Amino acid sequence: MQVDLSLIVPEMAMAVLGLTVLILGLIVPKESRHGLGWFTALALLGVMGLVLAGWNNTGSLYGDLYVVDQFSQFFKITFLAAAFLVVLGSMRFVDKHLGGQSEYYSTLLFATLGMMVMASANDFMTMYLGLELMTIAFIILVCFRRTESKSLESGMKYVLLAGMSSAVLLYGLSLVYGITGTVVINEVGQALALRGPLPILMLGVVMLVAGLGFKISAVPFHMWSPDIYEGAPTPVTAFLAVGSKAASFAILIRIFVVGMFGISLNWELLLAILAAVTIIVGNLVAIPQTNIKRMLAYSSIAQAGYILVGLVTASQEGVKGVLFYAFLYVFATVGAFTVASYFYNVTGSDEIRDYAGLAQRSPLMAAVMVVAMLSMAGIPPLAGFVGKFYLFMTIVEDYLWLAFIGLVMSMVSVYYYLRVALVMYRDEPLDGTPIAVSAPVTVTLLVAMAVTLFLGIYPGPVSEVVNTAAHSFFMH
Amino acid sequence: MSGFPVLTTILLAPVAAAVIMTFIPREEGKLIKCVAAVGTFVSMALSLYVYFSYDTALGGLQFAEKIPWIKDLGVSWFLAVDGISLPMLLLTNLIGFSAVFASWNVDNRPREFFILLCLLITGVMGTFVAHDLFIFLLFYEVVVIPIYILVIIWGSSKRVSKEYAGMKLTIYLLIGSAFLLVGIIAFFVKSAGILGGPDMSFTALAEAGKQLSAFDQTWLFALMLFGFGSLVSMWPFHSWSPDGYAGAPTAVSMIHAGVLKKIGGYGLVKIALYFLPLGAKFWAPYMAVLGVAGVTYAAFAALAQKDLKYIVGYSSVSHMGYVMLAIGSFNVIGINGAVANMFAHGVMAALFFSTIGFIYEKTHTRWIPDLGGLARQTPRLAVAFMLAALASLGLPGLISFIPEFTIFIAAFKVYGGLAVIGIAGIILTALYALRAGANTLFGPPREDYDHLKDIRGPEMVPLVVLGTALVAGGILPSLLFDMVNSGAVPLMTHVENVLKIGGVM
Amino acid sequence: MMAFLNSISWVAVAFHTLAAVVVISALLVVLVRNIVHAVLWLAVCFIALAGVFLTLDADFIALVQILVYAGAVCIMVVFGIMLIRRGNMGESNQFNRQVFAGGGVAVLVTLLSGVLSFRIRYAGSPPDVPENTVDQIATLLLSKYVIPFEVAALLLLVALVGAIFLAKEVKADADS
Amino acid sequence: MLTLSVSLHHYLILAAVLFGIGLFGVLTKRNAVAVLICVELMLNAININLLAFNKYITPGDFIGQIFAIFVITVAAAEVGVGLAIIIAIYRNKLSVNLDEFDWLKW
Amino acid sequence: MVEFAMHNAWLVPLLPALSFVIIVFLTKPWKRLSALVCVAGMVLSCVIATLAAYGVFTNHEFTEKPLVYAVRWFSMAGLNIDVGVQLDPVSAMMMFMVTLVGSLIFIYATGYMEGDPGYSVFFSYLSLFAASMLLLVISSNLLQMFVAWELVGLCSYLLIGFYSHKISAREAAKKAFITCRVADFGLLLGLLSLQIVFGTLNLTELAEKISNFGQYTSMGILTLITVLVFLGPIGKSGQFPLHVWLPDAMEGPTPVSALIHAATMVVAGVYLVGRTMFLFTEVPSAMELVAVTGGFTALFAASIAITQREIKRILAYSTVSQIGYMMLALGLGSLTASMFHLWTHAFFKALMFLCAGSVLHALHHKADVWEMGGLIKKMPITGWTFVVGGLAIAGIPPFAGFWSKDEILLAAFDTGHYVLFTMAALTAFMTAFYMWRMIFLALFGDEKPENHPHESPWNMTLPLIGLAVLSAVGGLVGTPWAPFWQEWIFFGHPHHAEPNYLIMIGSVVLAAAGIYLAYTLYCADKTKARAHALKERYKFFWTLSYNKYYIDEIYLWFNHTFIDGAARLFYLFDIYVVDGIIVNGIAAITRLSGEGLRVTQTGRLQNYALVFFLGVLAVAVVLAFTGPSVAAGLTGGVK
Repeated sequence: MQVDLSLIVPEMAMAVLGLTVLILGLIVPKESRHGLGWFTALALLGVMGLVLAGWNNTGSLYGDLYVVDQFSQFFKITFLAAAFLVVLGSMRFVDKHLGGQSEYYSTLLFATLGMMVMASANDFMTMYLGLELMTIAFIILVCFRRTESKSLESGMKYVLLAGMSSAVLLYGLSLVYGITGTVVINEVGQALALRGPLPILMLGVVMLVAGLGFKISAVPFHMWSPDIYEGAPTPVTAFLAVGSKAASFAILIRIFVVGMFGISLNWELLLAILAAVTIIVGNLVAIPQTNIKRMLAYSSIAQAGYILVGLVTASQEGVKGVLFYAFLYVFATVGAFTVASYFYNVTGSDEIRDYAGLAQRSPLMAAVMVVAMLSMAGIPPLAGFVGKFYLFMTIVEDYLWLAFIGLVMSMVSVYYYLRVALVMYRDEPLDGTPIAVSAPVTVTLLVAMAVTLFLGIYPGPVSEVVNTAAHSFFMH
Repeated sequence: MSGFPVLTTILLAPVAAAVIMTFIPREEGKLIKCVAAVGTFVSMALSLYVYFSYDTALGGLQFAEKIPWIKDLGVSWFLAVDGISLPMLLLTNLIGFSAVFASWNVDNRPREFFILLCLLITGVMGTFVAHDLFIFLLFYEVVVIPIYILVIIWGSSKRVSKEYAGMKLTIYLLIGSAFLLVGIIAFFVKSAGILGGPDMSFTALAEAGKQLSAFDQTWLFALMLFGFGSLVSMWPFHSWSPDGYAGAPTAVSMIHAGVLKKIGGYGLVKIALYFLPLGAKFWAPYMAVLGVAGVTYAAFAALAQKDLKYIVGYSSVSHMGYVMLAIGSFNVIGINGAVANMFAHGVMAALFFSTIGFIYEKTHTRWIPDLGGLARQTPRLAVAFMLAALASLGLPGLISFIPEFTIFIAAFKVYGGLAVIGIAGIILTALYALRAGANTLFGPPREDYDHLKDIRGPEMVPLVVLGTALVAGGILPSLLFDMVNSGAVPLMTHVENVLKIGGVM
Repeated sequence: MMAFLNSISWVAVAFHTLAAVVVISALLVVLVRNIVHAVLWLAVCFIALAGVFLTLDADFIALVQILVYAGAVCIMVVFGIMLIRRGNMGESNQFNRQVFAGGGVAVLVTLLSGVLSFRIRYAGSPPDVPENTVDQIATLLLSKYVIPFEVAALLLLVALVGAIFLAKEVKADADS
Repeated sequence: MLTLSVSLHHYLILAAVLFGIGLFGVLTKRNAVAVLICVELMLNAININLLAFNKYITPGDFIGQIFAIFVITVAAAEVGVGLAIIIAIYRNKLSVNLDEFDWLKW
Repeated sequence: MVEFAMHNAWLVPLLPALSFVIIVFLTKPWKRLSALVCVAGMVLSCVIATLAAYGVFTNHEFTEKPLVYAVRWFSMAGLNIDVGVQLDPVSAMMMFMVTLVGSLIFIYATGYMEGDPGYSVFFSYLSLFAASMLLLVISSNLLQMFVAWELVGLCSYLLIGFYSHKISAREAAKKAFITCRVADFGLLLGLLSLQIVFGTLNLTELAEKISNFGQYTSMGILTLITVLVFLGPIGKSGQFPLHVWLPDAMEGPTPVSALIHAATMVVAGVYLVGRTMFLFTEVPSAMELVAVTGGFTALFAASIAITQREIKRILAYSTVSQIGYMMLALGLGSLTASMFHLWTHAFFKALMFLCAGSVLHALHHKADVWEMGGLIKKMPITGWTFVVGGLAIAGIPPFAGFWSKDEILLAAFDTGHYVLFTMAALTAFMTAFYMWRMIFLALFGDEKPENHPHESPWNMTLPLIGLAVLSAVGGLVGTPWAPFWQEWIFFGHPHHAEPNYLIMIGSVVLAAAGIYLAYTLYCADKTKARAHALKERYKFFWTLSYNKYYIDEIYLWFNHTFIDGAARLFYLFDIYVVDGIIVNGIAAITRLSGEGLRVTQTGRLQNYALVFFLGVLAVAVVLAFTGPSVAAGLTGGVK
């Protein structure tokens, strides 16, 4: 068996990096541990460079167990970008509220590695282990503020519910394995194309949908996410909302679009309904929220619904839409959460009403918040609009009702986004002192805003890349 | 000047001004205003140049610029003007320039105000010069958010709070646009199938539209009708409009009533009707009925108002009813009338709102029973007000008469009795316009207002610019109609050809 | 033939006995009121499960099961319980208010999966399992499944680091 | 004793029952530790499934067994982290009663 | 010179328009200069008009073939509208009359408006009015005419409301505009129909096409169109039932009343019907309508005028009545008589208004005739010119009114409309009576000690004299023995009525009787006891007449009840149903469902787990029912 290890250089680099950071934590004196953040961020950029350098170096390892194609490369870049932004945006937060820098950064790196594995995994085991690496890492990150009972409470909810959902997911995987006799997704697909939709297989599908639905927080498997998003340290929330969700979509796509393609008629409508319910519930419940993180949590539930739309038709266009949306979603979400986390740093509050007058205290933060939110709402000329355009293009022929629900609800979502804008722009600040934004956070915010705008105004280049990625996925 | 991207320049001038403003310290209010004025002036001057150098005899798309933009959606940066979009572009610039001066006394966070205003103006202009559906959409919704922020910060709360008004306006229009978006996406996907590849240019989409079945055209048009209709405040989807205007600051009311609303009418003509003639044919009678209902209903409602902005708000709903009626009459005269009336109403409504803005600024009230006799104290303001009021009631010699006449011809020819109900709206219009004018300007002057200063200096600009347009358009309607007709005739020729074929698929 | 039948019945007897133990001890885990007792029943359950695994020709897994679950996990849990000092262990494992709803849902899920499991078809009785599973598993783990294997290793590392970080006493100055 | 035969279905049903019991515990126990161990029960049920399929569907292949090893590994890690969290939270709140942890809601 | 004037008649409206622009933008701060610009513009345009009119009158062919200069105003596919100048005897006469009377009144106004703060503004309005009126007169196209028609309405509005600080003036102005708007609605519909049916609004082309209208439309439609067109004149010329605005219009400064609400604008309706005679004559029923409306209005207004006390109000009702005469003549098919009366009426009515203005000027706007008296002694010029006007309107030969009124009575009699004839004759009697009632009460009798009248300055008296002369001799252009007028202005072919001496004498007798009656009641009888006795005896009729038959009140009630009521209703509907129930309702449902769903998020993780598994079951159910073959599979259909 020829194994071309050059394909997994980025993953290896990540593993080494994670260990390095862990060890550095032991060596570096406590006072200069905040430098670990810079180190991590730069290292992440380096890894991203490795992925980019290997963009065309595609292939599979161990007989299709591990596939490196542009699809997975794209996801990896997405994760790395998210991790980079989160690290950059959270350094101050980590120093001030969390402590344990080396543990924090290395866990974050391992979570990223887990996501990368998920993106490339082509069999249930690798997938599952990637998923669990990511989940365990996130569980730790979520309760990283171990003196804060909210953080711990969310950690406990997460660990128990995640364990339960993993069990369900595994049950589903075991059933699919039992029916097809294989755990490699290509082979599953071939087997299923022959055997058709057996009832027991459909039970497996149900469990898979539930297990993965949990990860992407699709309604009705979403209940955990607002609580965890609220309780977790804000940078972690950002990464959780972005990375975990995107990575889960990566395996969702692989399992359903490749593995279950043969029986797609049986689950298309199910996914459509799930997407619709998710969009509706997420947006509706976001309306009465008063805590910004909780509001963003519900909004990210709705966002998952939108991404799910791209899966409904199991087509290349749909995958392309998912990839594009997942990418832009990273920047909008990280932007919004970074503002929230930095704001918390300064004021110690996550309540929306405390954002009063932010536009005057820090125009940049307010602008990024608005841009990020409006992008999520799909208002042109921001990236979210183009993303939604791609997504809904795929379903408008067969699932017109879903397009209606999606787009109308996205306009409803503007209601609660604008309430934040209202508070930030209209109200006079109680405490008028300007907020000085630190350099790394400024970089994060500017990158988030710039990419969100750029993708909205000139999505051409990225859409072509995404097209290649989706194409590679289907060539496979 | 051939080859020079004049349309892009027009679009970018206010953006450039906005960018410059971000670097001006916020205390330099005067400088900020001047930069905004220069930016919008450049746009206005260039669009006047384009307007008068457009060859109406030749017609079609001119000043086109096309750069490929998003390959897989077939999008290109395709800007061009024709006889329908050019008047709208000019209108935007006239109003935009005036709006800067109507806001000359904004002293609360002027930098943010003028930046948003410039962005708003750019957004509106963009919809009119875009010849690519995607670019159109980009600009179409981009305007909503600046408006919201402008309303909530610089607006005013009367019957409803400005927050409510702003939110209602925003959400209402966005939900309308959601339906529109569904329609557009569905249409685009179908067209890509017909054309064998994605292409978002209007021309290509119109070709694709030719081959859509009547059924598809009908439901797609219904979606667009709802989307554009709610923007144009078609009855009964109008209720955002009076509240929205009442809450908004002067400049926003001007731009919103003056041009933003027109995007709806423009979209109906230039997109919905152009792409989906069979659908339009099916819905035309309904549009006419809704138009007439809007005219009458809103005119009556305006009659019951005591707040000046509400009067104009309802009046603009009423006037847009004529536009709907005109489009519904589904002939070339009607289209001419619709576009021309949008231009006319834009100028008039903007002048109206700027005047009301000044009145409010000076007297701190818009409540008619609290006003009266202002003609003595502020004669120039009174002239502006009367000009606007008279234009509103369709006085010949001012810009709105001929367009209305044209609409009446078109509608009366097609709908007879129904049109008569609509035309009767001119009586009601006269009633409320004159009541408002008389009760505000005439009657015994009030002592409280004796100290008021009449508008002067920069404040005169809206009156001069818009007033000139009002009178010039009234005396020389061919200035407007030659242009509009050069756009309407090819459009309706296309439509009639399609009707002859009757939908291939 | 007789021997064959005998061998079958031995496996069957073993299976049914072990299955009964598994189910009963699992039920007791859920039902007993003392959490310490529950952990003890859990250990019983795990050991019985190891037996079930043996009937499935998975001797290595059975071993792992005993080592990891019955040994490590259970002891870890007991330690955990000890750390969480409670006065009265007798009422430490109560039901919450949604016991009937939870029971209903659990029964429905069980029925659903149980009934549907009956529908699965497979080709006759299984052939013999190769001897010496440990060797083969080891080879596979270090060749074909090396990536998940490494990931699992990292996972354990992360869990370890994290568990230590979370469980250690927080120094007074760690938080402002 | 002829009635006492054993087939794939037996294992699957045992797995389903065990899964159901675990689930019941997860849904209804008040003690966080109890919930954690019930999750372990659910995971064990899956191992039965995996090994049964390994024997009956893919004999000679070790997919199911290897999968089961991974599941056990992950489960152990999860228990470790879970207990750490429970200890930490107990330190903070002096309780492991799940009904009391609802600051995060709505 | 004449040639130039004829071919450049567009200058006639343009010059006052220029004056308007100059005053507004340049000379507004300088009162005298503004007045000068205004008067100069008018006089110049009068010169051109006179020359042009001379040209037309010396050239016969223009009657049959009007001189038309037109340019395209705007055009689009299927709709082309011209603007232009159409010169024929009718428009030339009108142009001449308007500029002439206008010039005189403008001069008068320079004196009358002395000291008013809005002096310049007033003259700018006057110029604008003159421009609009002349534009109306020379229009070659009905749409152009409509434009001017509305513009004169606007000027009328502005000038009635000139004393804008007075609420009565404000309301009167509004009333005038709205009333006319109602009528113009009809006219506009008529024009639209004409454009749609005949494809043109050019007068000459329409005349041609309507003469064989059968190709285009049916009689029914044409009748409808004609009636609609006639609605416009009913409003603008103050015919029953839309006459209500005209008496109120007297709130404007007196020169305005003289110019706009007596001599020129209010006869625009008559002029319009005259211009579209080709249309009306095709529709006999419409002609009847015109005649009846005119005849009735004449009598009706006269019956109101006899009890009014305010001097300008009496004149206003008289105007309504006299225009009714003109309409009557048109309805009888006699364009000649109608235009003739229009011509003479312009002079004597303008004169009387100016006289009234002079009186008011002297008495500081004390308007009640009962409070005047003996003014002729202190204000001889005003007084005697007033008397000339009175004689003219009463129809005493050889003053102008006699000839034109006679022509109308003759037309009624000749066409066999005896009822209308009787009404017209009765009106003539009443006219003489109430006019002289006013003259006797105001000018003769005893002087009131509280009044300190004085003669007006030269720039007011001069126009009075000029108009008096015109009122005296203006009718001589159309005597039965020298029918110049009848040779020039006619519809179809010249109409040479034989002089009917019976009618002539009869009308003189009626007029004389009216004057005598007024004399006995109001002049000879110093105590006015008999007048009071009469009033008491016919209290009911007096009240009815004095209160203008309560028509205003009826309109007011209608307006308040129905229009404002509907407005209120629509508004409430908008707020509470469209906005309240539907829009805000949907918003509220959205918000509430958000709140409702939010509550499901209890914070208990086991609730979440429960929901999760309920979700699993739900998904299973959904999958069972949505997949194409799963439902069958679940029931055992598939292997």
